[in-house]
Amino acid sequence: MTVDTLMNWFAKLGDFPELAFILAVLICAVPVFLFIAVYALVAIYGELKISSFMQDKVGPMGQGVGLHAGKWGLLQPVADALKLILKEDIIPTSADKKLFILAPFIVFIGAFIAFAALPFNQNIIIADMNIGIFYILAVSSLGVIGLIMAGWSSNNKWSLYGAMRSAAQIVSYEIPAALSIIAVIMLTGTLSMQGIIQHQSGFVWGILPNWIIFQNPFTFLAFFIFFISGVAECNRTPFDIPEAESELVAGAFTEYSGMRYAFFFLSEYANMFIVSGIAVTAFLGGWQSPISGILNSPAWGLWWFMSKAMFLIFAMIWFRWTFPRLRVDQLMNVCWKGFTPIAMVNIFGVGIWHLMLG
Amino acid sequence: MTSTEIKETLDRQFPGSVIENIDLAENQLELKPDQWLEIATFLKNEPGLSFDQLECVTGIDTGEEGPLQSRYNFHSMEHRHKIEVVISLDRNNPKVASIEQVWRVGDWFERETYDMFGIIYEGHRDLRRILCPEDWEGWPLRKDYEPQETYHGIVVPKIKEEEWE
Amino acid sequence: MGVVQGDQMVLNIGPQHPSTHGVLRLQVRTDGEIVSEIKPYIGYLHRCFEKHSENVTYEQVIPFTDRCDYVASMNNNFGYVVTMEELMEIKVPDRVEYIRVIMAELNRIASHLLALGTYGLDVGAFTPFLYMFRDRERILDIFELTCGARLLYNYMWVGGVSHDLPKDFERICIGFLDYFEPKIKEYNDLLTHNKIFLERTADVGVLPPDVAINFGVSGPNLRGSGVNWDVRKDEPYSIYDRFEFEIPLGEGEFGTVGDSFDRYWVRVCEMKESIKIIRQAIKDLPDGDVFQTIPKKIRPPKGSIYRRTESPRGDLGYYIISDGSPIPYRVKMRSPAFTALSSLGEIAEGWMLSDVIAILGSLDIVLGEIDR
Amino acid sequence: MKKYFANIWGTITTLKTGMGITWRHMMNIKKDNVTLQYPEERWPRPERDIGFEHEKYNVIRSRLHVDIDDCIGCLKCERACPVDCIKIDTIKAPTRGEDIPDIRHTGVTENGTNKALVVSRFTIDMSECCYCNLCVYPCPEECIYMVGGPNSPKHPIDYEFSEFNRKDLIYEFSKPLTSEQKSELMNPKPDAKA
Repeated sequence: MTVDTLMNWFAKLGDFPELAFILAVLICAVPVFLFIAVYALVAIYGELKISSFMQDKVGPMGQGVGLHAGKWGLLQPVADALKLILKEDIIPTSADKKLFILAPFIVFIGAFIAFAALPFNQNIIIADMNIGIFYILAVSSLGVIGLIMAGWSSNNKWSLYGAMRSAAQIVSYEIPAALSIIAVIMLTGTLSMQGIIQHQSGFVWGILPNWIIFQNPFTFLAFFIFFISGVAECNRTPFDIPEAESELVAGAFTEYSGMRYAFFFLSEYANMFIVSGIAVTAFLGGWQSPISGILNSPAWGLWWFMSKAMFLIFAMIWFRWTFPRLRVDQLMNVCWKGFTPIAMVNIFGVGIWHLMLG
Repeated sequence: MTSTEIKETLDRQFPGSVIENIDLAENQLELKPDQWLEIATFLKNEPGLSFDQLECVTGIDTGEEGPLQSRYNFHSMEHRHKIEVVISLDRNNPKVASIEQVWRVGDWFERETYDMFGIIYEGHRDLRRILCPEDWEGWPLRKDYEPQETYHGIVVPKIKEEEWE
Repeated sequence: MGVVQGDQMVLNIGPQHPSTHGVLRLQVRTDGEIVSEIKPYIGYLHRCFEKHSENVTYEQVIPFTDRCDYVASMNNNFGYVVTMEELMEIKVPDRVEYIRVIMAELNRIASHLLALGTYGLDVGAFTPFLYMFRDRERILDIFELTCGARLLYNYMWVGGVSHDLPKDFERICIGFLDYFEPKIKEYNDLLTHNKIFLERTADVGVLPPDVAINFGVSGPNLRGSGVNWDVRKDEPYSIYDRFEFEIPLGEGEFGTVGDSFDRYWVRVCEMKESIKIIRQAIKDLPDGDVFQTIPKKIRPPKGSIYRRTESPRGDLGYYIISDGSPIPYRVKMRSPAFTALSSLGEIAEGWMLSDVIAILGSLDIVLGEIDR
Repeated sequence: MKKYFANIWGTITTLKTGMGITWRHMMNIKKDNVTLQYPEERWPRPERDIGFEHEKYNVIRSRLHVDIDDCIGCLKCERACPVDCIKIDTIKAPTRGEDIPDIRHTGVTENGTNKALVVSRFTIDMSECCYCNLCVYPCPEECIYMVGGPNSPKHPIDYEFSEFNRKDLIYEFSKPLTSEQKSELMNPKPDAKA
């Protein structure tokens, strides 16, 4: 389902390369958008239920007759989405209207276009670029511009605080994340997402799958650095200081309501999926099955990829409902004094281990 | 130290400051307002007294034409003794020295008493109303207090209106 | 290199803000994240408790004391009735005293659970808050069993209590304590010893003992600064001198003495001590009539009295002046949270915005009591 | 350097402990669940071990109710109320202790007290009530009480009495009197007495 396939197909129909390109991209974009929407509903439902179970309650439930959220509250996220769509769209009078309106879409676009390079299985990847992982890292930091726009244009002090904090945080945590990805690139020798996954077939030490996380102890560490930095990039607890509802009310989103707020929400969940997707691709073998060779058809590939990604998303939810929040300077300390040096040393570790024993 | 000893110590240090008042209880002593700041500093710093805790500042309106009173409860953590100081003030011009800088807790206590009784604590660095709004009229806990009719266009309810039948 | 001085910004935290524990406004002057000045504005919840008291009879004041510190109503009742009994020189039967102590200590646990839970919430931990509310609910169930009300009890009366204990009370109460004691360890594992929580609380918002005394800070906040002062031990009222319990003090285990963590930790330890007291009280609970010494009409003799008791937030004092009529001449409540909040500026200036929220949470204020 | 690694190790172990606790709770949700699905399930729910049973309640604070036939109009509850939410008007009855069928007035209470007054108005504003129970104790005839609990034989429990209109929370307990009946009671005709 790559763009290239579609363009080749269009090329057979006639000679209109520009139009073919636009058509191909549009045809790919619609399912991705639908996927994000459906996945967000599932993730929100999962978050509601998992958090409730962790807190000894049952979460959304529907019972008896009348208007309610369906069996086990299954319709709760749908109701939430409907509510957000139907809500009045409030733009504060003192806000900078153009930026205010634009901001949620920029944040969402940052998350949205990153999906183009995620390999769901052997075939489903919108564009298998030769710089795939680089591309994702680059575009996923686009969202920070939107956040700053949102915070600044709201003309609200809390929003400003939230925007400044999130800008500092996201930019900082890009570094350890990228450094730990470099270790992976060193091992695989390619930037292409599919290339990285293909590198991970077979077994290591006889029993474990040949995923990069298991290939040497330093990559094991690199996985955790990447994942935790990823959590920080998604602004999730314990790194949710940009939203920090007990301090900043709702951070950069304080003034947003209705559909615009829904877009921020959507992009938060989309970002979670992207971080999990990269982590799965780069460290956990992507669509490769745990036992190499069997259950490796494209359908199973999709299943493996999704289940691994969902597990990581579950871990993020688990973090959120267990940990307190860090303070902003501690957050920076963890990044610059903890993760960045370790990730730096880690690159050498990976290289040396690979040269000696690989 | 017992309250009588405290009374004697104060009388020796500040002759004529303690007023004899038979209405007061055994642990209370009435002082003249004029030397209050010096006495308060003495109460805190004198090693034998060392009242380090100011427990409470209470304002009292003694009725119709009577004076307003400012009462202070002191306690010493070191010697475990306590005393209550009563200072009577003229109703029309209630002014007394602030002890906010001796015991920092006095800051809010005095503001509260000012808010409720209109007793002006001279030397207080930030004497504003604390519980009522800044622009509230009158001193609510005085016995002759009449609530204002309206506040920013809102009708202030009287004690109880029989609006429902 | 010169100090970088940015523009300062005035920020209003509250009156509507998720973590001001009520309706409190903090006017904060900030330089980036650093807070350079804090001015608390209170009074949004002022309900004229003292003025009300001058218009109702002595027994009718009790429901109003409930509503001052709505988190620890039993302790507020307790303070008022102890003061009134001292003024009227009533000696209540032993059973009443024991019941009162049990109730007050149960409410102390409930109040501390709320304080610790919301403190967790302030630093971002959601789950401990719900666990603590789950357990607080059981205490409220016990209160409902005893007096029918869950939050505002009007349970302690001058000279007695409004209801005798239900038949099965001992078993239920011990059952709760047995259930609750292991839960404290769970809270500790989940929140107290969590490294992130320690980072957020240890060494943050240090309140030195002399400053604490000067600001009239009392209760767990004062003990968190290492000052051994507890009205239950030092000026025993009711029958607290009959029980064996310890006074936990802040030791600066993970930071400096008097930091936010110490104030938090003192509360955790106090819950354990309260459990001890309740166990002893239930063991010795005598039989008797709880209504026997309730006076037909409350007309205290002329005079004034100031008495303080230990509420979960600190020294709760009542200043009552009687002129011999059935209506009090003046009732003044010295609320512990009032003085604790007045020290906020001293503690929290110079810390970061997130810390101000955390320090405010560690002081455990209840705005109902501050504004009265 | 040692402290640096000890710090990291401490972080990992304590966070792991915390995550273990939430995991255990999530796995044991069937057992630990404390939620009450309110409109369907009413408290107390038997499975939830709150340690006691509903029947053993010795008191409840739900809604005030007055058995007006027993009320002698002594105004003790009105005086006991700290928020003045009880309002009582009385008219002197023509004859002490006799029924007046016209206005459905009973002359003798259940305890055998002869009533000297006709209660023409007995309103309780439940929106103002603070549930302090103070009005219940002084009543000599035990005719004002909180419904349910030990009083459930007299009146079933009712704690869900929300209304759309605030005026609907004012409960009138006395028997309705027309203005003519009222004036007749206040100024008894000489021949009626005879």
